[in-house]
Amino acid sequence: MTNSWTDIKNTDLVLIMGGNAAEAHPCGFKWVTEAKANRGAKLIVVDPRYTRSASVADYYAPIRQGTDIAFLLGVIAYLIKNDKIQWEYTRNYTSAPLIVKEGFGYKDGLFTGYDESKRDYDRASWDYEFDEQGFAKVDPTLQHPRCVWNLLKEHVAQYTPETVSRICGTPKEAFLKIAEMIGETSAPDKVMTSMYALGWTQHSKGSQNIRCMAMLQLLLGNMGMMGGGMNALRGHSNIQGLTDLGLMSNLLPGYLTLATDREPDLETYMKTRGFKPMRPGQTSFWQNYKKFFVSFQKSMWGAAATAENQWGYDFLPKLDLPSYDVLRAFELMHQGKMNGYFCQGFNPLMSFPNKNKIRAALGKLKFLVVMDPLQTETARFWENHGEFNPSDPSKVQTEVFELPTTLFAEDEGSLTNSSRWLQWHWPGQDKRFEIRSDVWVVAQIFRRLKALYEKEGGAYPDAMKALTWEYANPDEPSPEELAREINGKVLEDVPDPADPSKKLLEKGKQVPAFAMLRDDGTTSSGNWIYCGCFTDAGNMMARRDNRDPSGLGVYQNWSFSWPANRRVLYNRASADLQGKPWDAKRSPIAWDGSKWSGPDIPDIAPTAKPDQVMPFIMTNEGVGRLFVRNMMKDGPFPVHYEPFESPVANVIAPKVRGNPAARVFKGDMEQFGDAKEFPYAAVTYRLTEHFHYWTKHNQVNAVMQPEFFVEISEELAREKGIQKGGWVRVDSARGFVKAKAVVTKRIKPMTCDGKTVHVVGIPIHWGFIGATKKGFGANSLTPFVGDANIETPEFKAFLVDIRADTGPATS
Amino acid sequence: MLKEISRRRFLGTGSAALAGTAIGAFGFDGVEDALAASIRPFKLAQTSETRNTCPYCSVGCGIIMYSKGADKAAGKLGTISFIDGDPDHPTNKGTLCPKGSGLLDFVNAETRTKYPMVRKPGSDKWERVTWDYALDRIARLMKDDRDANFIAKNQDGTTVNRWLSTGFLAASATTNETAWMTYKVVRSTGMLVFDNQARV
Amino acid sequence: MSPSNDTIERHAVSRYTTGARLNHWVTAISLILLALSGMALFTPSLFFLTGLFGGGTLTREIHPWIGVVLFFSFAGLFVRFVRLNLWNADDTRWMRNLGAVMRADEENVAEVGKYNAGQKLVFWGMSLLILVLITSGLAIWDEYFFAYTTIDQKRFAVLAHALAAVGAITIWIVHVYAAIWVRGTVRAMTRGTVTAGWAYRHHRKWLRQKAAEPAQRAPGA
Amino acid sequence: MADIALELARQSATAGGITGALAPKDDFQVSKLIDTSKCIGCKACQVACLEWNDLREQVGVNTGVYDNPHDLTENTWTLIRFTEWDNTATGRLEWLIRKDGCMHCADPGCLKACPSPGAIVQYTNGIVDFNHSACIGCGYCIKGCPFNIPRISKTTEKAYKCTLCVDRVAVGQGPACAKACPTQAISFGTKAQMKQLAEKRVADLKSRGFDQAGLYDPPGVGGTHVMYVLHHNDRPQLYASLPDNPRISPVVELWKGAVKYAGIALMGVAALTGVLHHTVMGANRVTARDEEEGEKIQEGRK
Repeated sequence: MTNSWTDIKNTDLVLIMGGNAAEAHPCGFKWVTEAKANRGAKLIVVDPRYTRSASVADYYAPIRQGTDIAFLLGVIAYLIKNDKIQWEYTRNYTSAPLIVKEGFGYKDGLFTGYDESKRDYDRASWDYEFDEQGFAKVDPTLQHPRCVWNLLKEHVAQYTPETVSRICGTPKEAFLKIAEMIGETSAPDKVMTSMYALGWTQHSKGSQNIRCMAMLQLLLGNMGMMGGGMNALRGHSNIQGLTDLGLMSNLLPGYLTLATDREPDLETYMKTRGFKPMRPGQTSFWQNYKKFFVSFQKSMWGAAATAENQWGYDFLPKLDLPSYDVLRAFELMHQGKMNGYFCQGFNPLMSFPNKNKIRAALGKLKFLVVMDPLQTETARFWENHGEFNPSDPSKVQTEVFELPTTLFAEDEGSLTNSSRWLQWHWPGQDKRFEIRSDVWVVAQIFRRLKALYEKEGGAYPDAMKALTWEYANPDEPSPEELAREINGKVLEDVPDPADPSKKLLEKGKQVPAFAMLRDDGTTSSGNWIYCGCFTDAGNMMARRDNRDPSGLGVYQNWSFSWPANRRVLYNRASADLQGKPWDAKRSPIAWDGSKWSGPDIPDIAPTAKPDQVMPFIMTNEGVGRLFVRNMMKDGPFPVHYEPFESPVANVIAPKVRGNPAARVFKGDMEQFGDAKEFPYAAVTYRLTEHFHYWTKHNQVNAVMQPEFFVEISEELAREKGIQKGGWVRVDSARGFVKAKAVVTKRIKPMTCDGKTVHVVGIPIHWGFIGATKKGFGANSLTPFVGDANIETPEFKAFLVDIRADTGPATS
Repeated sequence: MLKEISRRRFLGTGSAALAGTAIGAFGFDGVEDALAASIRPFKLAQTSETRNTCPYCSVGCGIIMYSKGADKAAGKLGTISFIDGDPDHPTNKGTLCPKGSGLLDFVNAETRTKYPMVRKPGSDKWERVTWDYALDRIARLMKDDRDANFIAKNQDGTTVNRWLSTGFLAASATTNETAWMTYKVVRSTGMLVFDNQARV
Repeated sequence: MSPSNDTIERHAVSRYTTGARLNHWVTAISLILLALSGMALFTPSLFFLTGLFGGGTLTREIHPWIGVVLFFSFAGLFVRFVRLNLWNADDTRWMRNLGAVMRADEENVAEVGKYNAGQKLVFWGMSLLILVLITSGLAIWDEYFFAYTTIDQKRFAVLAHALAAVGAITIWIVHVYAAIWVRGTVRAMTRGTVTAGWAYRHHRKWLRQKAAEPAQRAPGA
Repeated sequence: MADIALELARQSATAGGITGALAPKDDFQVSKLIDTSKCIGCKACQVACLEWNDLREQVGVNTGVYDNPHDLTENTWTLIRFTEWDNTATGRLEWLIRKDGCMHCADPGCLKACPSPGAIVQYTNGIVDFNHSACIGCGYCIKGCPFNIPRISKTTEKAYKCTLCVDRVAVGQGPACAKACPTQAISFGTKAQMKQLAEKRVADLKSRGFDQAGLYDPPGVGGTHVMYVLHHNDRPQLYASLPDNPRISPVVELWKGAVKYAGIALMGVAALTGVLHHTVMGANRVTARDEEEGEKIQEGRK
């Protein structure tokens, strides 16, 4: 989230699209109801299903899953046509005036540079025109035919209300009504917030869904505003934290990236990570990259990371492929190329697409280690549960370990919520049975592995030996020790350049803020964006001062919000070129003539002059990007692509199937179904009564939603002779499920490109272990393909067939 | 660390402070004793309170866990008897959704793991093992695989120091501190097949 | 000169067999228990009566079972006596002279058979009300039959049950009072016989019929 | 909600019937306000109720709807009921969601119907509660209730329903469901406060086009201590059959009123008539002549 949960109360309009906040985040959704009750804010919900969010919305419109980009580009086209643009913001704070170089083009759904055999683009033409000093050229009048503004205008022109309706199945009047409501927030003192979640990410073009909305928010001047922003409602309690800490194949903590094979040394590595400003006088904050990288390396390897060995550059592995994400992991496993796998609090058998493939893949491992407080299906993939899990244990040669770990109630530490708040918690109960903390288990595995290497020698033990391990109890480091390490400390005295008799930084102290991090090895920090969370003033994450003097939901002294305890990202954009707030009543910061101040921490240098330094300091341009140069694999502008499994052909580019730049593994392409065999558009989702595959273990939650079901319209039920509460069988090209039928008015057939499209809703949550009735798992059906940029599986749009059934065979 | 918080939220204004079971102080005039006894004594009396965060979604609601039998001096935290929302928390203001409201059932789920278990190749059952056995065996399996498949240099001779045949899926609800510990260990072995639950 | 007791006993007329008497007393006891337990649940001022049954819960549990006993027991009486309780012209005449009957001046009232119109009314009244009671009782016997009726039906049932119970108890009062007032009646249900004089005075036609029966014998003779 | 003391207003089946009255002003009565326009049907209230009251419900099945369990039970004291309604006037679908449970009537039908002294009590603050040590499990409360709320347990054979968390209110806290409710669709305070809050909510709903929005505080039962804000207050029936104009059934009123008094009177009169009759007339005795005449007939002499 660019903003925070409590900030939603400041909004004028909430757009819930690509998510279902009322069901998935009820206590966060509270702030929507607050905005409605106290500010008279309006709520719009756009979703294939009339959800519980829709039940309290002022306006609901249906949309066929996987067509959000068409809808949003249609809204952008509407805003341009009807002059509903926050002009001062767009001209100055976005890349609208930047000029794109000649040779860039777009035709029939493809940008220049596409190579069909590689399913990839050569992105060289997606760039600006630069002047002699290396700065991008601009046309402040927005007249240049190749300025971003005009390219955008041209790009969105084909998404007329009629075309939107034809693609999305949203009635034209409904689309126009929503576009009009959204357009009202182009007034400088009106804001809209976007609340989305996996309804936008779990598509083969998920990143572009979100990008499209971000562009829309920029044009409306809603980024950086209180009550505005792009609010990604993260799914799990600390998935923000695990991502911040870089627990992904290609990341280092704080969104630094791992080196690739093409970067044999630090110098080469830094070449692509210099981030020089592309406009004069702009911040381009990533210029500090090396400080964060070196400080990270010092945290990892301590004294072993020296200037001579490029700060331990080779201790880290290098990537030969863009990523080893979960889809690739299970593809490799399925090919028999992996031997061992660890699942820490994670249940891939139920969570990843194409359950049959996942089960087969796990069966090819030599060993599987599951660390979990609950008995997961993954740990039991080899068990036979009849139709629910048709394994033959005698044929599965995997050695499986199930290690009991603590859960929240027995555990201490911090979790980072969607608002980017790091909140500390304490245990309330002793560990029972032989349950151990994850820290203990991981430390034990490491220490035993390291001991084996010390005893026997073996492949490259150097990094393991160099790894810092300065804990009072090396067998179980304490949460506080680890938190201090994440924050970072001063390793050597640093004299004050202004007065060498004074020390700028004193050895042994905690680093107070990431601005103090250095690239000369004198500071360490496990994660630069968390720097400031545990300083010499104490554990900032444990702060519990809930006063809010501004009344704007800032809560400055509650826990610690990364970065730098900032609550609203890009908050500099909430004021105009003179530094005057667009809306004085909802102002996070303002320019007082010499510096920025206000209830929030400025997201800019405190003395950066408002008419000179533009607000989006993390970009090289200093402004919000309406056009991306080469950071997106599938295009500098979003394009409507159908899901890989779609009931209709792509109206704007009939020859393109799915996202042309999305990675598809061999064998998975053949497992895509077509609309002839599988005529119905399916979508998976959460229900408010359950959390993922966890609460099915809880008796009380099992009572609230006891049994796996699918939802269909009354029309489809009639057509297929399906009874409310009766059994149905749902088939996809990859598998089948049997479920109870919820027949509802809340799903209605849509008309897309002249064709009736029926939606089949398939909630997740049920498995073959726990307190609920046994269920199949929605991932029995879903396709094994991910987003082109970050490989999030396409769970939200695929094809199925459905028919009445007699229920699961009892085994 | 046990956080004991005063019960300042117990009462509305104008009421006397309450400690332990003090139902009698609450104006039961005119109610026969038997009837007063029929109202259940306030069940959170005599519990200790600990602040925590709901482990489910990313709203990060504050919760209070009420434990019985805590003994600070003996280092005992006791057993949690009730969990509800933390009224001091700015986001949830004491409220909790149906998942958060049922957290006690999560803590006490029948299907929680309790002991280290192993399932041997081809077997159709779990066997309970000691932690030492499990951890040593895992370390051995890791080392054998790593020694056999570790790639120190790629075909071009570039040092790459990667290990691709074993992978690690990190959690979505463990603490940042656990995540950091995990990060350090996983990366130091050269593992690249490393991901978390951000996408599902 | 009055007849000696011996003489009277020698001339006692058999009115009820042992079976009939047992049947009657089972019914009577059930009815009394039902009245007591029912009244306890009917009006708070009599709730103390639940003490007789071991408390409110037991009262609530026992009451319907006694009702079942009463129903079958009364059904026995009904089968036994239904023919004798059919209405006839004598009854109409008897009813017309009800005033005289109440003044104990039965000489001028037409002779009646085994049952007079009043007794027949008690019989039919009880039959009808017990039918109402058992039906409505089942409808509100929630322990076993909750699912078979709607709440609205239960509300009518509980009202009907109360009304029928009031009726039944009133009839029972009349029945008991009549038995007490008309001396010599109670022994019909204790010993099974009445004196010839009682029969002569109250059920002369019945006495004549008995006399005419060939196998008539005085009990104990 | 200061100074809301728990004092008894009424007890069921107590000699003299009603012994007291509710606190005179709304300021001294508590109330729960359920705003259906804010409710998202998440069932947090159901879970919070089960957890606070240490209740355990059985895991059921799906019957084609979201309502789970399918009805109130002795353990489920509150239940979210869903209604899908095509609003023909606007042409839009509405998903009406109502939290069902005891309404805590000012004139409680259950209390009126209950035969066991003190098994049902009403406090002056308006809370109607069941006292299980006195409950005999007769189910009369079910017949008395205009909202179909109480349920008898098969195991304990006693009646159960929402207590308005009287144990929490007794220590100055609101009910568990109101505490949990994520969107604060459930509020708790004095009845006066809740009416005020409702007014604000109704105004907001009217501004959003719900002309018939209003407060459901049915006068037929003297008002309730659980009130609803409804978008369609003109049609409460839409909300999973919420009664349009609830009142204690006239049948129950008759049963617990006229019939009770008239019945006792009738039985009394009958008994008294007997006594009087006997006093005036004396016993109806068989005379010696009767015996002689009888014997004569017996012996065939006549």
